[in-house]
Amino acid sequence: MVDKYLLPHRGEIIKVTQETGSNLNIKTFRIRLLDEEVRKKFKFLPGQFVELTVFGLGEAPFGFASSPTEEDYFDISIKETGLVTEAIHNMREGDQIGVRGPYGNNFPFEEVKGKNLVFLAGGIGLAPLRSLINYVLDDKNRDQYGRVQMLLAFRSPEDMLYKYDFSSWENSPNTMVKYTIDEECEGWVHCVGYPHELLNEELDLNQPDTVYFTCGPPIMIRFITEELKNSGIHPADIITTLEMKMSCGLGKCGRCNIGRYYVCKDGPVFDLKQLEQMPAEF
Amino acid sequence: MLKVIGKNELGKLLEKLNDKFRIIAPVIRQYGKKERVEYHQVEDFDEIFLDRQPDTPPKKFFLPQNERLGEEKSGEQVFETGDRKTLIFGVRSCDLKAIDILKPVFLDNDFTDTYFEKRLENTVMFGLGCSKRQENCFCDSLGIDPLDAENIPVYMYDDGERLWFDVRAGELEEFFADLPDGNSEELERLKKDWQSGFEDTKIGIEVPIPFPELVAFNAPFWKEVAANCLGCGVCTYYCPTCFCFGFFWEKREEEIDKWRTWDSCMFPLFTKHGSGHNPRETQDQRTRQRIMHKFSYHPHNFEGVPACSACGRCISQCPVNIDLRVILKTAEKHLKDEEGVKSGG
Amino acid sequence: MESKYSEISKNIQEEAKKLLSQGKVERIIGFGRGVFTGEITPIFVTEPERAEELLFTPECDMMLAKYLLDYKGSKTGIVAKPCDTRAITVYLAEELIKREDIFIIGINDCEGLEENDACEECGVRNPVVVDLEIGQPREEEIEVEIADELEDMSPEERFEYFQKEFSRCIRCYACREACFVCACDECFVDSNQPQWVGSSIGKRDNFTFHLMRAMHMAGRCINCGACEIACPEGINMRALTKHLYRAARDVFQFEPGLNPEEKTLFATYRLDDSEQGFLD
Amino acid sequence: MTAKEDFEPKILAFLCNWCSYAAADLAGSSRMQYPPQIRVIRVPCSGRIDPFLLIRAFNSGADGILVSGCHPGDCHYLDGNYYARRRFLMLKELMQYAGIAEERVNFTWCSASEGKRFAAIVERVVNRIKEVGPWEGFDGRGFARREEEMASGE
Repeated sequence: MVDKYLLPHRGEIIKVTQETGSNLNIKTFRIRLLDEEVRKKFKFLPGQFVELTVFGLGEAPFGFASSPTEEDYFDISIKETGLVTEAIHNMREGDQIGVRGPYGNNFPFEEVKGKNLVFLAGGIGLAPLRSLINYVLDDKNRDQYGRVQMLLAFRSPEDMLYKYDFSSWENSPNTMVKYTIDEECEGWVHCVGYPHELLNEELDLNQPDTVYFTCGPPIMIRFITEELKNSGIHPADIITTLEMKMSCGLGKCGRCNIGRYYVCKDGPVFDLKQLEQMPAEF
Repeated sequence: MLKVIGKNELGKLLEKLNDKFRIIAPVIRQYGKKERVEYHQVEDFDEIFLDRQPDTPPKKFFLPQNERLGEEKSGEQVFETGDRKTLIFGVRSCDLKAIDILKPVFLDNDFTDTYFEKRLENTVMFGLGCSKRQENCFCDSLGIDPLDAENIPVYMYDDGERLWFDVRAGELEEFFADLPDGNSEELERLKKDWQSGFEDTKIGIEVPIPFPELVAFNAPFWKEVAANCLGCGVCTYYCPTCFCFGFFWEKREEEIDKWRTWDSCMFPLFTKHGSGHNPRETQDQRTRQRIMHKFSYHPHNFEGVPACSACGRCISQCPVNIDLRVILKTAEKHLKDEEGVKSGG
Repeated sequence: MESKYSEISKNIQEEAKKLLSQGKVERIIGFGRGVFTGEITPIFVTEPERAEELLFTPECDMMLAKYLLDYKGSKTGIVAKPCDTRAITVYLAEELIKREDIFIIGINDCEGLEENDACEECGVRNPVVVDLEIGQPREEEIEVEIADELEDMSPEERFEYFQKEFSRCIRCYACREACFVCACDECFVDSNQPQWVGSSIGKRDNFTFHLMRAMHMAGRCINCGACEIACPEGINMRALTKHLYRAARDVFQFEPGLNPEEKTLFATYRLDDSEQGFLD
Repeated sequence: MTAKEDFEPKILAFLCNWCSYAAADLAGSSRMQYPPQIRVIRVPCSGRIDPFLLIRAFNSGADGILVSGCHPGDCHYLDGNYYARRRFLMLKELMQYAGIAEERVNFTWCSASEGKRFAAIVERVVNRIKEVGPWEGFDGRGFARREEEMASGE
């Protein structure tokens, strides 16, 4: 955290990747902080988020989509939904953007060393997980983790993100990647159906010492966590990140307050055990 | 040191203080038919009105409703604290407590709110004891002493004719040195009198604080207590402890100012996502959030201290006269029953 | 006086008890008194035993009609002042509620409320729509004038006056919430695409907010005064809506809330409508 | 007075697609001269114009507005302008009562063939607004100026 209380640092967009387009408009922005000092001090962890500012218009929170092992810049994937996201989508390489953060807690990547990992992602929910996936699969870190399984769900083949990462994920040692889409379509050779229906079939849920990371639309998270629990997995081993309207990022402004937690400060990463003890307001 | 002066001599004392401080005090303002007591900067000290609790809390001097944070592109922060220190005169125990409640929120170790911090450093408050219960207050039921407060340089008492000054800060003694000494035994007798007035009217709130989170959250009474809530933000904007905020931006020429402005959990927009989903869709959910935050979530995080100083303004100002005391009593009944069930089986 | 109101209250209680125990309504929206405050507060009575809590006094200055919107589709009784029945009439005209869903216990011969200045400008002293009347209706018409206390001011003076009034606004939206007209699913204030008005309390946004609010009230506002009473800051925002009420009455011979069959001002037109002030 | 006449007002003109916009077009293609200070917003019908848009124009710094639709009876959508007429009259009442100079709020009708009339109307509106001078905003502080005392507790 580089402190510049409530005001952003300036960053530059150095690369824009159009991820999807036909149904949902998702782009990935590679951002580099302008000031060298700030850039050096800016250290984030998988699962954390950042507030991006469109100057004069507004700001919005986004999870990091790249691994901290890639230094000097970070990636943010953004779906076009509202005022701020629309304005960011109109930005090009070389445009400036405000950056505030990093904020929030992180995925327990230290604690899960030595364990097997399962990643269950739906749509743009893959973005925050990509940060952790790339961290875990990085050559420097790969041997510190056990088997990695992934089930990546998308609405349709056109809605797939990070296609350029897939081959390196698939080729990583002791790693299995499965893809699924909602409905059968021509030329598709992978699974079809909602991820929670495929869990038992497609993944090996019986291996011991496994931690599950899931992120996606709220409804998907709900079904998946239910399914996992039914399969006898301990709630503390199911980890997700919450989506709440976050604004200040410091646990003060009150928007993201659920129970005693402020999602922006105490979260956004929670395990199911914690979620079960929270008022159901997300 | 204990000093006492006739109320008509207050002007002289404030003249002296005025050199060093920007003096804010409660004054009467008439708006149409509405007579209000508000904190304002005073030049004419005869205007000062201490006979009842001001309608607005002094929160705005620490967290202004609109506060410019700075220029966004350059990232330059702006602090508008003025040349002199601010002296807020005649702040009652509830409002003093309220500022104490805000402190750990804004001065936490992770993210110290520099704006709040600077305003706090730049402000001195003179406390004022309540010689009688105010319109809808119940501070004594939440363990706040209406006749004293901690960490206050000067605490005052008003016996109708005279003002007593309990001066506790050495650096302010110079202003009081020439004033006549007060008889502490006499003051004790007066305080005892006033105290007994409070005891006679104490409502006593025996609700467990913090409320047990899930039990209270899932309790059935929220719909009932919020049935007549209109959904305006009066209770939160008049609350001395409510601190939720939002941002807005102002363009001027090439520069862009970032501002902070109060926001309220009572408004539907507060939690509405960009996607249209709103985790707190209905007014009873939002009322629940307001009360739960004050009496469950906040005390869970901050050593059991509720985010309420029982000043009663949310009750007095509510357009439909919703009564926080009734809500607390309802919660008390329910949460006690619940505990009875749990422990007694 | 005292006895008149206790009589009314007694009548309301008796009728409410009957309606509830006969199952004719599921609940009755009425006025009660706060336990600690002793002040009037809206209450919702569902059991006949609690009918005694209902009362009516000259302090009952909240508009209860708005609560009807919370109970669409279930039979609800309401203790209604004549102004409440006008509000209900507007709702009926705009098809926001169904006539068969509500049971109106109307109070006849309303003498106005203590705190509400608007009552002095109100000529409607008996309910406009009613199912059950409390008290005897007032027979003779009453002459009232909707005063314009800013009449003598120049436009510049009025501008300054409103600037000053609105500069005190803290945007708590009590005026909006207390107003029965404000029944939109999403208020223009809460919209961010487009953002009609900024959320700051700067003079500019405040003035804009109040102009937009007044414009939105035009042809619906019945000049009941609820906004003014609800405002904790004592802002005279009613001056604007009142002016539009007068204008609609004088220019279009339209007064809202008197006839449920009549369309609201902006939902209709006449071929010969005035074009006063248009450039020819 | 000279200062007032010197100023170049910013005027937002809301023109309906079928009549008034066509009139503006005609005025242009027939090389009629009219003052350049209007910024035209084409709308499908005068009935489409939410009065909020007009209030918002003043919030954003327009010195005045001009709204023009088809003549009553000629609306492309039959009666859009009849509905609009009531709204505009009420808006005019409101703005006038709130103390905004009536010269800033202008409504008229203009058919597709009235290019000449359109040019004349614009000229008239520009003169009217020049007469009352720049709009200083609801806060009376003008636009694009630093808003220093906007808030602070006192």
